[in-house]
Amino acid sequence: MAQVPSYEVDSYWRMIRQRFMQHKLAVAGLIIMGLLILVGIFAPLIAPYDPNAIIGAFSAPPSGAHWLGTDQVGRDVLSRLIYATRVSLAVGVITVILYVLIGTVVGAIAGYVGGWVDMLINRIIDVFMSFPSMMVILVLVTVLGTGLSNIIIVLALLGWPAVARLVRGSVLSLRQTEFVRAGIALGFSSPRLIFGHILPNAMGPILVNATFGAAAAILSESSLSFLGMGVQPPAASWGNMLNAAQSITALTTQPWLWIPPGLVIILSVLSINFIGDGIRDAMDSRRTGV
Amino acid sequence: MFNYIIRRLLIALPVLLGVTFLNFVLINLAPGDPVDMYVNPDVTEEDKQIRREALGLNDPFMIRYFKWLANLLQGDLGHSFSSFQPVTAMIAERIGPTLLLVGASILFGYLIAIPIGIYCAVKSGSKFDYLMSTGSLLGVSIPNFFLGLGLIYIFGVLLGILPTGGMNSMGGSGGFWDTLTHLILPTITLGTSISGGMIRYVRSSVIEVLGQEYLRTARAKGMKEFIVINKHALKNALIPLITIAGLDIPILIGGAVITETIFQWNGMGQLTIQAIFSRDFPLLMGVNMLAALSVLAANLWSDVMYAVVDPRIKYS
Amino acid sequence: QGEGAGTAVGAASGGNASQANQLTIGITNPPLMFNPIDSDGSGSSGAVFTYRYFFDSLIKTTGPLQFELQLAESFETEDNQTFKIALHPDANWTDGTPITAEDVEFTINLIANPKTITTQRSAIFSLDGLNEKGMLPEGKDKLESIKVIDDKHLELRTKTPVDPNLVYERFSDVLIVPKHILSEVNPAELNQNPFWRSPNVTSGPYTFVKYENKSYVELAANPDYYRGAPKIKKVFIKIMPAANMVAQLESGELDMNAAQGVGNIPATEWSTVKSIESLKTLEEQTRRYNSIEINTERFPDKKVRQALAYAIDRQMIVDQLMPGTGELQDGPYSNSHPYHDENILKYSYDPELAKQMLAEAGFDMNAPIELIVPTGDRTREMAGNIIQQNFQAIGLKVNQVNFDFPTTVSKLVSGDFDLALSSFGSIIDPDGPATVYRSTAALNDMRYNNPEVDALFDAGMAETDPVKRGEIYDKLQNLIQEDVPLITVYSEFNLMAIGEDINGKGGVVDGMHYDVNTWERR
Amino acid sequence: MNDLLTVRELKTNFRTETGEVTSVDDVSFSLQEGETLCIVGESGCGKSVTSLSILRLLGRSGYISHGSIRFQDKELAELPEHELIKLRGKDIAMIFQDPMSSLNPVFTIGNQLIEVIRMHLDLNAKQAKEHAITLLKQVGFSRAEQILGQYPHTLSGGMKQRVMIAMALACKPKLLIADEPTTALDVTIQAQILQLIKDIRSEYGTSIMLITHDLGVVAEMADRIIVMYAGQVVEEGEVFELFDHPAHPYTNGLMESIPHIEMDDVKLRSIQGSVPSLQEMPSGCRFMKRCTRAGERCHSLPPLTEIKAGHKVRCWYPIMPDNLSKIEG
Amino acid sequence: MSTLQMNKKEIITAATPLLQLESVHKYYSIKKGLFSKTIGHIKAVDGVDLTVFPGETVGLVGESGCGKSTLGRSIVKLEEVSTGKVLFEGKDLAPLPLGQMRGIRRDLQMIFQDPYSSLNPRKRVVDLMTEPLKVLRGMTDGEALQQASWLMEIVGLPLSSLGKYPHEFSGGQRQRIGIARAVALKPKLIVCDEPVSALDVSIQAQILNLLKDLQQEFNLTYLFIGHGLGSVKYMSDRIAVMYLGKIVEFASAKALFQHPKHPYTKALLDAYPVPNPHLRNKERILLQGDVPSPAAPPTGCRFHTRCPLANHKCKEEEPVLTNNGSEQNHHYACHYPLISNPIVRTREEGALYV
Ligand SMILES: Nc1ncnc2c1ncn2[C@@H]1O[C@H](COP(=O)(O)OP(=O)(O)OP(=O)(O)O)[C@@H](O)[C@H]1O
Ligand SMILES: Nc1ncnc2c1ncn2[C@@H]1O[C@H](COP(=O)(O)OP(=O)(O)OP(=O)(O)O)[C@@H](O)[C@H]1O
Ligand SMILES: [Mg+2]
Ligand SMILES: [Mg+2]
Repeated sequence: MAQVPSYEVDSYWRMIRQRFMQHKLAVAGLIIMGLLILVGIFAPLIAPYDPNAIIGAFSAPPSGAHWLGTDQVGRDVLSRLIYATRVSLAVGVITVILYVLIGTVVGAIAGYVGGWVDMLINRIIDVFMSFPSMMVILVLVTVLGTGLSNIIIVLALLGWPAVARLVRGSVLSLRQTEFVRAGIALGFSSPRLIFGHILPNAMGPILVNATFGAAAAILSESSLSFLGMGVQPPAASWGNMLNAAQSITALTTQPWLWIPPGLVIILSVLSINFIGDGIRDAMDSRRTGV
Repeated sequence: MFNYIIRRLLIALPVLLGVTFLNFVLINLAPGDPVDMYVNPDVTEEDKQIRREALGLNDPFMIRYFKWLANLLQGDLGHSFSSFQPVTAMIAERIGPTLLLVGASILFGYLIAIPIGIYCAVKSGSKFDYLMSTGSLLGVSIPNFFLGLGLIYIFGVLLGILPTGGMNSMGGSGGFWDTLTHLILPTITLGTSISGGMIRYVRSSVIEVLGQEYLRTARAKGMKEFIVINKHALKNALIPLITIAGLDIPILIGGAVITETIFQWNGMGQLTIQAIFSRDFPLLMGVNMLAALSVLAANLWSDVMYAVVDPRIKYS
Repeated sequence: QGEGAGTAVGAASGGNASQANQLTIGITNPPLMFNPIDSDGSGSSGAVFTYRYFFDSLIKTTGPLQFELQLAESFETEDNQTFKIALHPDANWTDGTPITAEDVEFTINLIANPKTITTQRSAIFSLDGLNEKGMLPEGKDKLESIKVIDDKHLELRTKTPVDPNLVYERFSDVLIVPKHILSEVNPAELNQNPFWRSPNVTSGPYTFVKYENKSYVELAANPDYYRGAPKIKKVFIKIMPAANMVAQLESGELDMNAAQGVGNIPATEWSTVKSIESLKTLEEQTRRYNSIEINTERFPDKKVRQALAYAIDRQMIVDQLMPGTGELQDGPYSNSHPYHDENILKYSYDPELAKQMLAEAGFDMNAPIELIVPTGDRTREMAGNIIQQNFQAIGLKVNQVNFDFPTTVSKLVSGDFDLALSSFGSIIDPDGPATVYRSTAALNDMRYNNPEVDALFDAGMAETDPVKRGEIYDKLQNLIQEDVPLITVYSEFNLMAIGEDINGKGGVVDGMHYDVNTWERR
Repeated sequence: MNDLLTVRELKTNFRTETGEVTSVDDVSFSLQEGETLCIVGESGCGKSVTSLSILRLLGRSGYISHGSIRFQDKELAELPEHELIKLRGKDIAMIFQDPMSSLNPVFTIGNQLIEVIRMHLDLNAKQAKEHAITLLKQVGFSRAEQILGQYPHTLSGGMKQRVMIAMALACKPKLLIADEPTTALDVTIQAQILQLIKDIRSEYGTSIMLITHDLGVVAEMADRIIVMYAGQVVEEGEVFELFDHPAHPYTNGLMESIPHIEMDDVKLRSIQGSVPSLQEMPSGCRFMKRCTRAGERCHSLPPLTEIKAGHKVRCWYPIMPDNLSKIEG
Repeated sequence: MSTLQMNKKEIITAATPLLQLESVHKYYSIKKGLFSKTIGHIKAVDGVDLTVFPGETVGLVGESGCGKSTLGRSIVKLEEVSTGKVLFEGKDLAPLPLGQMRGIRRDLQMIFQDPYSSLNPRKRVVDLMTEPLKVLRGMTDGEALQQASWLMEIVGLPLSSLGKYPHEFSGGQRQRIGIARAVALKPKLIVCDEPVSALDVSIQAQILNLLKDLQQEFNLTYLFIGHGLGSVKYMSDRIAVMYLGKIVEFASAKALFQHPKHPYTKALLDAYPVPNPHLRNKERILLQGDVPSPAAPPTGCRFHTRCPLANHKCKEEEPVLTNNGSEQNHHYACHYPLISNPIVRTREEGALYV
């Protein structure tokens, strides 16, 4: 019997990676997000001050001691910005992980099982999708109360139906493909087919949806915070730091209060969107032929 | 087709019922009693009781829901807890401004997005395409409120050429131009994010169509490139756009909350916020009900439009 | 530059000429309906500000213990129990019918009717013939203590003799509504009456024109106003978020802000506003203060409460968050209150003392404490942050939680809190704080119960001599201050900005409306 | 008979993500008036690109990098676009493999048919419609008027292909290029379409360039045949000559590897391996790796040489009549 | 060669059938209206009887949409049959719940038409090959890997292929993988649904030969579906011709091609272009029009709408599949079967087009 050669590592993913790497902006986005994540993780090491401690003059302009000045309560803006990274990224990442998990499982079940289960799930999805999101977010936040974990729950609650629908569609169409039929003919069990064969093939759109979803979640959180219904001070989030921009005085004479968080929001959302774009392009089946 | 619409409406009914019930549960779960809000020291506990009774808050939960449903069947959405006006009247007053803003924003967004999207697709890979694709992502990445405040600051405060908020100038006779000047900034704010997403959508949709064989047929027939793109490609590419356009409206009605707040545009969004902050249950029910209706209507619209514009689809 | 910047508005309304004769006022809270009988629900205080322009009361408070007659030509008592009122002979409703004693009687009876949903019941509580709930007793539809003498004359009688200032102050909130329009209305459905949405039969210096798109209220001068037709022909009351107010004051779109809680300029913006040349500005004290309510059931030990008070750097809050726009507050009577005791005990910042007192009281420093901060007032939110930091600095495990207003209220009402930041106001009469500190008071979220305090409130009410009352209330406020059921922190000024070219003066809660018919624009 | 179309040394390139590829490399042939020329070859050997090159319908990434295409007295490779447009659909018409996707789904048949008529012929709307009806009748629709108002998806594959043919015939073209017109169709429908094309040829005298990979169709239709392999012409000849005496090992292999119904229980001889990809084209004979006859010389590219009048082959070791294993007649 | 043929024939008559279809129907319902009422059926397979003996290859031909794939899929239970029996080794699979199919699936495999979509693009060949072995045969990783390597050799792929993904292969190579995977379980019957029609001409022969070789090596039985008559003939011992969900003729390959009895079979043969230019102008039946919709098949003989020989009987009475009493195994369903000399009708005589 012949020697079995050692295999090349996942050439599919290697190809995707190569394609992704060609997308310069996506790579830039990835680097920026990587840095932001590091900043989030190592916030306590990086941040010069306790983000909630009142340590300086109030609304002081940037100086050697406070590179981005202090806010209206005399806290170090840079430190708050660094800690806020944690909050905003957590909103983006955890929300998406939560709702992608829920949506994938529900969608896969609906698509694969079919029949009345599918019908029921579909109606539930309909109900959820019939709420215009911002309004429900507002109501839900009121019901559950503000705060980081509640914001995440609310956003996840509203995110899953879209993923479920997406996954359901993928499962329905993949179920008709010959390779799944081949799997059935080979006698594979349903869970094996769903999780081993169908879902990995639906990963592309899910991943893209998740990436854009993370960007949207960060935006939603900042919008909510802007309305005063997001993450609550003293905890800092980019959105609630931007609240300062609601004052003309800050807008005109204290740019250090709002330009940094504003830029960071735009930069991070843009980066994530670029990454999503890159993934979508890289996974585009017309280009990969897969 | 007619049957199809009827069928869709029938399916929509249980969904709507589910929506209203879920809404009712949610709203009633919210902490805060509409009557407790009268923190005027002069309002006694007895007064609160009278108010509670008058508002029907003393009934058990399910009874209140069924009462609400029964009234709904007669087209009555109840009276607001805070202004005591019929909810229908309050909504009627607000729906126009919101539709105006949303409509103008969609128009603005699409007017920008469609030509740019097409051009990007036709010249895909070019510098222009690259620039616009990047720019469009920026459009979707800027928070609405950030853009809105920036616009107010630049055009309202620094340059002073446009009003910073409201829907008409006071005392004036209103009129088209007056409304238009007030509409500009909010429309740009809301329209920018729409056009950002739209450019990408149009672009990929057109690129998709450009790869189709019937375009090669058209070229082989000796059609000019202009006709190939603007007749043969465009109609196909626009079909998904028409359906998307329908779906945009409810998203925007909700999404306009922030823009409405910033520009004091008194539409549905503002009404919602107001209803939430005053725990005005009937109003909130009404607003959400309308919003859900708009989503369902938009879905129906997009499916029906699909059938109307795409001859391949016929509903029976 | 204000004039020039307002081009968009100016152009649309036909140039600056007409602007000269109009006044635009910014408020933040949109009026919901213009019903003076049921007014002070959440968000509708914008209505109080607005309907004062077109509904008059008999008498009007224009400053601390200062009253001016409005619809009444005289409002007098000899025995502090029977009040004789003569109405202004020229006072007519805008439809031409005279304003009569019947209208006054009708208004009071409407408020007293147990079916009416009203916020005004306590304004008439001192009248004779009301039951213990302040309502008409079962079977009665009229108060017998009101005696209509003729069209323009009537008499009111109180249960017991009272300080007339109390009656004057209370009655300045009772705006007279037209009987001939409303007499047929079922009191239980009063609120639903469309009249309150476009009141077209009114008594004040201005008439209601329209409430456009819920974005502004347009008022026009009432040419037949009994105290002289207003000089400024139009008033616009424009609704907007506080942040926009400053921009619009600067651009000239606004002539003034309403202040007084319905159109405040945020403290952070005050220096910007002051620097605008086209405006004159005014800071005035209010009778409202922000304080930390302490749930006395969870902090029964007076010493602990005092320690908490010492722990807060209130001076810093005032200096940093409201430089020149607010002041330190001590005791239940606001600094501007005529009954405020200058020498009241002051809890100056002393963290060491606080720590020591807590140790002495044996307080468990590891017990988690929740500090509720209601959202919606930026300055208060920031103060909350500072207070939380102050508590943390002495080693307390204080966690700040923010809730929107309705949630905060329901937490407070149900007693589900440790500490909560909130604000209280008071009428000028020294009985005002009774609504907070009395053990049975509606706003006594702290569950504060000191029988001695209750007794002093009773005594104060029974006393009609202002000097003697002063003594009672001095004792009372010192007692409360020592108990600290709530820690008074700061009091913000009423911040007013008015166009330089306007002759007239805002300020003093509701007082500005009294002479608004004499205002003019240069 | 005259040469209607002469292609010389045609070379067509595509710019792709991974670099430039040459998909048609040095192709020369000519087509006479009234003649049917078949191009056969495996998938990807450049048949379609050759035909698309003639009308320069190569899309944005493709271009003719070398060679000349003479049609009558015009040089198509250099003709300005606006001139070329006048030719397309008028003098040279094309039909494509997949009738399902070759018709625009959102326009009616009438719209698409009349469009081309009015583009090239000086007819008013009414005349154009009449002409359209005539055309549809010609390709076998009895209820032509009704078809005009129908959308493509309501027609079967065979009907769509007939519509495509009607469209191609609209201006009585001198040359009809049919790129695998029957591949997507059933045999019974294929027979109908092939018959239709034959009819057209005899009726209009149109020259036909028929692209296919089905040797059966070739045998049925062709006057002359070009066999392509990996972008090059490997053999060219008159139909009987080529079938009776295939000279290129590839042609021969193709013929032997195709099972057909006239054949008794003979084992198929398959061609081993598969076509080299465009990116790694060998410099020598492109068929060498799969060829059983390959020898030393095959490392250099053989020229297309005439071994008999009208029979050309690109091979160093062509199969000559004496030693060739003939397929059964 | 001919001895083999002899042997096969003997086996066929002697053995009990491996697969026996009895009156198999597969209807898809067409839903419509307010409450998705079923208003009709697409009769994809409409009463098919068929026997397949061990070791033989039965071919199935017919125009697109006539129900070949549906029938094939019904046999391996990718579709539930509506009515009828699918007897595999004497056991009726039709009523079996999916759970109990597992064991049988080893013996019953399928090769799909499209080599591009029948392999999971996210899995490496090694996983594709070993997964069924591990799951269905309970092999260890090592055993499965050995088996997979051996199969690669058998189907003529280099061992290095195991580490690659499907998209790195050409169509022919992919089809080899698909075949290897079906064969890996050592099944008794393989349903081949047009295994070569997506492949290049020069590759088709490779795959057909591979299938033939494997058949000998593993003693496989094939149901070979195709619409290329050439390849079906090449592969099959017996051939069934389908038209609109029914089998219209079923005979040995030789008999069918030399003496077709059913006009449809004849028309199919005629329409098939023979790669021999000398035969190009032979006379033939040229069918008119398209296949009618399987939702509303014609009455009587389904072929009567396109049959040049049809008369009123064909319109009214449905012919049954029979060998008409002759001892030959040549079954056909026609009232007017073609006698030895085929009738000929040139196109001039009949309307050819719709
Ligand atoms: N737009 C393009 N970009 C890049 N390469 C292309 C393009 N079009 C065709 N090719 C390449 O050119 C070669 C020839 O393609 P062509 O379409 O002419 O083949 P064909 O002989 O018509 O095959 P088939 O029988 O599959 O139609 C192929 O390898 C193909 O990949
Ligand atoms: N899932 C399904 N739902 C409804 N109709 C179907 C379904 N699958 C197949 N059909 C219909 O059943 C009929 C037979 O289809 P089938 O795929 O078996 O044909 P086929 O003979 O294999 O054709 P081809 O040669 O094109 O593969 C067709 O009319 C088809 O449209
Ligand atoms: Mg081709
Ligand atoms: Mg099939």
